[in-house]
Amino acid sequence: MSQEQRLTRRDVLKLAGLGGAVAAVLSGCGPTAKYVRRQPYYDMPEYARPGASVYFATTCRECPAGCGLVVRTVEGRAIKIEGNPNHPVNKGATCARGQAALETLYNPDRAKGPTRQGKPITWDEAITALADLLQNTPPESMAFLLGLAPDHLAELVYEITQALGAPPPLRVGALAFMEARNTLAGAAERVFGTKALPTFDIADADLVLSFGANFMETWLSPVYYGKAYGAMRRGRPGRRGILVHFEPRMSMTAANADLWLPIKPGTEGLVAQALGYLVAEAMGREPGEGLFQVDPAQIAQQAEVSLEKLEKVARYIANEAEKVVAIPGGVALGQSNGFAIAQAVLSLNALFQELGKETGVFFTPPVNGEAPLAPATLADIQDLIGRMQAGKVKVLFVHGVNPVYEFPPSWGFAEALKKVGTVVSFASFVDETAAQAHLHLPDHTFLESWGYQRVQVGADRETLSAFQPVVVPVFDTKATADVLLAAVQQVGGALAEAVPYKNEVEFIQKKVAALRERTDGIYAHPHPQVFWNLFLQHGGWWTEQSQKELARGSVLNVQVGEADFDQGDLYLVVFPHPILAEGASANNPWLQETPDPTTTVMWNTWVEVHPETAARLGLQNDDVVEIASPYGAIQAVVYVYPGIRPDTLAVPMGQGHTALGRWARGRGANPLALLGPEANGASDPAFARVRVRVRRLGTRRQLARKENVVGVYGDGRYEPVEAKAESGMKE
Amino acid sequence: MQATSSQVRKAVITVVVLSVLGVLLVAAVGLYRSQQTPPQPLPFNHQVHVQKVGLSCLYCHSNANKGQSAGMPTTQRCIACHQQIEPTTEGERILRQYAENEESIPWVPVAIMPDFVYFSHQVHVNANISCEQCHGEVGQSTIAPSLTKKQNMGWCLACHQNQPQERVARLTSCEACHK
Amino acid sequence: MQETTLPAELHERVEELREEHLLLDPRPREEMNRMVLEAMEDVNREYIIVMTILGLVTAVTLFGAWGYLMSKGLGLAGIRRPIYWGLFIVSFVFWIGISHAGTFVSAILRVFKAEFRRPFTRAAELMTTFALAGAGLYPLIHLGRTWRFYWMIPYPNQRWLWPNFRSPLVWDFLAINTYLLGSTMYLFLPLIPDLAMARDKSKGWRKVLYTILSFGWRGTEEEWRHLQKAIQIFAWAIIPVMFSVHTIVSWDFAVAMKLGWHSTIFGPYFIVGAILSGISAVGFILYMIRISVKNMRYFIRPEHFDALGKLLLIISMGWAYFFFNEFLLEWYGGEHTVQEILRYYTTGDMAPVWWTMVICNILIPWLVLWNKNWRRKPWVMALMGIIVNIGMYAERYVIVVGALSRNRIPFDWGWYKPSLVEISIALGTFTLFFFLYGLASRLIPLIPVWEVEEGHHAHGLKRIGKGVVKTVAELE
Amino acid sequence: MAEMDPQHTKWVMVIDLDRCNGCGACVTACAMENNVAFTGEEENAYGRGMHWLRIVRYWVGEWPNVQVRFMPMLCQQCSNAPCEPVCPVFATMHSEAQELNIQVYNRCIGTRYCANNCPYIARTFNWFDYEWPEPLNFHLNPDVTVRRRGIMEKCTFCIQRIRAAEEEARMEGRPVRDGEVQPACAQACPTEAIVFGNWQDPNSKVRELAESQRGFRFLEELGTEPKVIYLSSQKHEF
Repeated sequence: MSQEQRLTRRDVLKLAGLGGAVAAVLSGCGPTAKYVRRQPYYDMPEYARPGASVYFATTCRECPAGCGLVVRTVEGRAIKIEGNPNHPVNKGATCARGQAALETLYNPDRAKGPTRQGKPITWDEAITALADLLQNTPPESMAFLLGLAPDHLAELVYEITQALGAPPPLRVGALAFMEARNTLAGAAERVFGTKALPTFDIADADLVLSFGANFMETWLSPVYYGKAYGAMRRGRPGRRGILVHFEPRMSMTAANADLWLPIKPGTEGLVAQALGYLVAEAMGREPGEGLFQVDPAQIAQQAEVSLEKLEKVARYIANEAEKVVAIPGGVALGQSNGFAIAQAVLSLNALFQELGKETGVFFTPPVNGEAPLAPATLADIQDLIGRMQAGKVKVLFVHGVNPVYEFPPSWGFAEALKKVGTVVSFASFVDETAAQAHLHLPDHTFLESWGYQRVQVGADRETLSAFQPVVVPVFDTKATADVLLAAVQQVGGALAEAVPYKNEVEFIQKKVAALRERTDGIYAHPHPQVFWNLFLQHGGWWTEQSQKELARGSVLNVQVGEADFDQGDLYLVVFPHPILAEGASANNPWLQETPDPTTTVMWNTWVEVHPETAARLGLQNDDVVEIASPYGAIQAVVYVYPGIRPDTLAVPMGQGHTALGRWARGRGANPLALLGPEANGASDPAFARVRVRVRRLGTRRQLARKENVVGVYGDGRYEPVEAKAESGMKE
Repeated sequence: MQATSSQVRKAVITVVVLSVLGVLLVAAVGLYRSQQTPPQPLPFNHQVHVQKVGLSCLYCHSNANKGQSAGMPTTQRCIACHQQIEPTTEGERILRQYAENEESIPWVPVAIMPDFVYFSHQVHVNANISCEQCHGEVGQSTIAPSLTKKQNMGWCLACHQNQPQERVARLTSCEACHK
Repeated sequence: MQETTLPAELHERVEELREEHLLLDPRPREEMNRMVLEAMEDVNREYIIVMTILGLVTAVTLFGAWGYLMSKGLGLAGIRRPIYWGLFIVSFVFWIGISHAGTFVSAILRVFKAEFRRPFTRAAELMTTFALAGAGLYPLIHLGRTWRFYWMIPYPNQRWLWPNFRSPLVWDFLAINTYLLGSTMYLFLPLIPDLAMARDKSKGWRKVLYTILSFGWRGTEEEWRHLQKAIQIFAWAIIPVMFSVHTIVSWDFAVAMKLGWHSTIFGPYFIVGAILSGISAVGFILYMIRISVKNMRYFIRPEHFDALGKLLLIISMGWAYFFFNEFLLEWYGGEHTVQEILRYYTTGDMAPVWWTMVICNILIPWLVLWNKNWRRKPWVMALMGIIVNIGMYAERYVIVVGALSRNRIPFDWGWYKPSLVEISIALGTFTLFFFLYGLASRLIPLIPVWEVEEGHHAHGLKRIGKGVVKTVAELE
Repeated sequence: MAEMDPQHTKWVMVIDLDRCNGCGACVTACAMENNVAFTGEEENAYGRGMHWLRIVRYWVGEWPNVQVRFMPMLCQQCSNAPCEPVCPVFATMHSEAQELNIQVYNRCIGTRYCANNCPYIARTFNWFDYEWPEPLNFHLNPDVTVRRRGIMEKCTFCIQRIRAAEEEARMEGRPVRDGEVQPACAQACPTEAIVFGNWQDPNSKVRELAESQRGFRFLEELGTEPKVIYLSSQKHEF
């Protein structure tokens, strides 16, 4: 934007002509046009005053965790996102991704309005088209793909599908299966008898054993775990919780661990059992009584960890720790035997209970017992893809997920999509899927929309987290729920009777009506409107008192066995980018600009290579390499990474978009292209079983790092200042 | 000798004269430009509202004692009275137009605060400083006023430095005004 | 003066002494005037062409690039976090250094009555002025908002604000202006008699110009006495100014708490460096004048180069002393980051530059300048001028960029590569310098004729027994 | 204004490195609150990121016992700041009232001397005019100046928030409460590693934390008297 254009938008110009212009050029500070020009209202709402902030409570939808937000708005514009201090999940904190959500809202690359075959249409046309689809498509040949948020939409769509007799919506998402939600829930059912996502209560733990769970970055409910972690470390005077982490690479969680053991991929379960054995032994239990029947020494050797360290940990647990928590997650559950691993690790908690230790596994009680729709299993997805392939799917509705990008290509979704008669996308951006959709009816971003999210992890009480619009829609978008309901009414007849809601808000109000009877909430009011206002004002509904009760489990002596892997030289760890996660918000410039914690890389995809391996393969920092698996190949830039096993490579997700917008398109690579279609025993993808070959391409590309390469690797003569300070402290 | 010295004198004189003229010209243009009043969406007459009707400034610029910016009147604020008044002038007709289209009136503010300056009307109004003290006799003007006083840093200081220390900031520290 | 009848063997000796020493080879005032005027008025085609090229190149590489830089922002330069100062400051220090030549040669040598200075004092003083003009640009160029530079000037303003007199940059600003003013005056005073001479002998616009400049100088005893006094006063006064300027420039770095800069020895170190580069630059300029300007072979002779060579050798040793001193102490101190910085200089990425500095400033001068025959070869001295100045530029580069690229937080070390814009501006100041010098060479007498003549009067040959010796009459 | 404050404030920040997990929420929060420009991949690769707050990451030890240390690094608001004396135009100066290092953007002429003299490399420079393409500029904070090219900038301890709180307190005729002012980073921090408060308030949280054995000021030996106090992390060794 040239000086002139910028200046013509300044009121000053109108005022002082030349003088103004000169002043603008010379005053070093921002032209007011960089802010939005202040316009007098037509009729100012009584709460709004010029220059005064108005705060709205809502919920974050950047990931499904459902953190409560308070958004600061000034004169109708969202200025800053802050955490909702009263919210049970995040207690006032936010993650980087939540912070940058404003750039999702005000992103210049958002879909500007409804389109058919890429050509703009009016919303009336759009709704008619939609009604037509609902009416004239045989129900069984419809399919709905929904994201893990928001829940209210999922439930509405569920009702619609029920009324139509169509197959229920599938809730999918790369993050969902990288978190192996079904595996966790399944294992929890076996060990604790509850089929739900367990929450691990590390806040007052003395020792946390994390088996690959990257719970500080993106896993399930990062902000909750962040809070809990902080409390565990220094929340209790005199007691400092210890974190021991088992993972092939040094994730951000591993980076914060007191002890990080880079174990061989696939041996997590065995190590868990070995540890259990050692602890029990250290506490004077005879082998054979309800213990894992394993040989620690042999396992330690197999997992390539020092037995001595394991024993030390075991002894610490036995003698020092009162409360011990073992968390399975991340890459551990992505192993071919991930389900067994999950059970083994959860059983470890049960074992500790048995040994008289405290453990911390609890389940967030569903609001009024209504559990949200569980995410689809790999089997469901593959079945759908099969039907699409076979042309059995005439209409596919996609909302809240970007399958073309988020499903590994080896699943064949992209091809299958071409066989679908009509693809309807509700994405707010023109993402990879929307780009191929016949009908694109963009939804609002969450800061413009109504709704609620059922908190599944992190809250110690029933929590229904509310969305409300904090600003008027920026573009000509329409709430998907409203669009569907409008279409339903246009179809009319039985369908309209079965789905009798005028609009989204009415639907939500009906759903929350039941809560009006509840007296144990943070507020209660019989009158619907008042209750609704309270609901929005507080950013949702949750109970006054904590309902946390630690689950008791039974030790399962599962046969973990060996994990099997594909052909290839090196193990591959594909992990959600600590900042970008699965990459749905990759077009938020400040999210791209926020350095990754351990590598400090911005704006690109890197591949972590151990120095020895790099030396062996003749790789240097910033070399571009091709990583090939049996299923595909990607190109990434080498980052020589001291914190990874020499036999392992690691690549973050989140980049490699071919659409979405100017800041995401054509940037980096999407490692999902390397993954295969196998499942992990609980019908979540076994994304860790793939092995790869690397090839140097001879080209180089400088990674944007916050760090300085020389300074950090230098010649090792530099001890970190902080460590210096410590040693000073010890004296 | 004679010849040269006279040549010299000529040269020098012409240079001086020309430069003086140039300076004067620039100054004149600048002065003229700075006195222009900006085109307003409608010819608003402060005098009528203040002198005849006797409105206080706060009636329309209602935020002056509540927050940083005084604020421009909303269309509703205007129409509230004007719907009882038969539109006679051009301005009133335009106002009706805005009201019917439910549009806000894009007033062009004349007293612009540079965006690197932090200033709160609230503080000053509550310290019983009359609007005229800074904005001049806007109430007298029949057309949209131009900024009569030059509001620059020295102008702020000139007033503040003479205030009793315990009551009013002396603005000796930059962050008092600059954000 | 000389006797008419001289024994043959003595005659040869006299001849060679004359050949050798300008001051023993007097020519009538009139002739010298004519030679100098010829030199001034000889505006031939080559000259025009060269000057046009220089002018155009300067306009583009210096002012063009600068305008571009201002319009887009300093990002066009290669500087980055944490190396916030780059080629601009390097060039700034470099030119300030060059500017020390004139004052040193004419003021100090004048004060110490070094006779060989006489013919080229003005050439040196011109260097001072033009180098300062070049150097003065950089503090403006390197500003993020050049158009606000005047905030550094103390003047009453509506903001009720003064500059921060604690800041070395303000000291700089004042010191440089003082020096510029002083040295220009000092250049101008000895010029007056020559300008008057030119006035009387030229016509047309030149006459007008010289009339204005020569303030109606008539050359009376009175005037001469005043002039002599004035020059003496300035000669004494300008010396402390000269020292202060480069000391203050060195303080820009020395007062900072930046390791590698924070050194108490920087003041003298910089001054010696400045004189080193200045003197060597004089050698180069004299060579240029000698070959390019008419009649100059008479005025500028091997003896002058020889003298410069000796001076250069001594100063190079002085510089080496300070350099060694500075390096040794920092190294011996053993401070962690300083160690890292020195390592970076000697074996790190900065090594090529650092070693260039050592070789050009110490090794080569010491090897070459011992030899009288080489010293006496003008082209050798010209070469030395270039080499030493390369070395000194490297020195400033090492100090400014090198120190900045290593700091106390290894996480934030940096590397720096000059951008095209930066380089073009840096080169632009060189062309600017030569352009101005070229102009001056045709506008004002490059040789202070009266000073030379004075020398002639002061020197003669006297016969003692069988030998002939030079004599110096105490005119001054 | 500030001088009207009955009680003289001294804002300090405590960063508990044992809580900090390096997640980077503070970095983004800071940028969103303070209109910090993003500069893109190429510029960042050349070390021209505008982050006011960065998380310094160190590798300690050798494989397989390699460890990571995180250290959020920002302007330490030194009481005895090296950046202040060197600025020729008082663009960076000391606020007696709040004891902060103020950066007056509209006074800055861009000599960048302050940045050279800052041992914490806490300052960033506007190399160009950076853009927020419409409608991205909608979220720019009106309380914070948008900086133009050629200007130095740095962490301000979110002075706009401090000022707002102080004004409110004055209106209500009371001192600023502990925890009432929170800079964006402290507010976002999931692990509560960053705590902000008034040192003068004897029973403020920061005061309590700063008394910890683990407390140290970074590069204290330089005599800059930083107002950011770090609490070192002491990992358990197995």
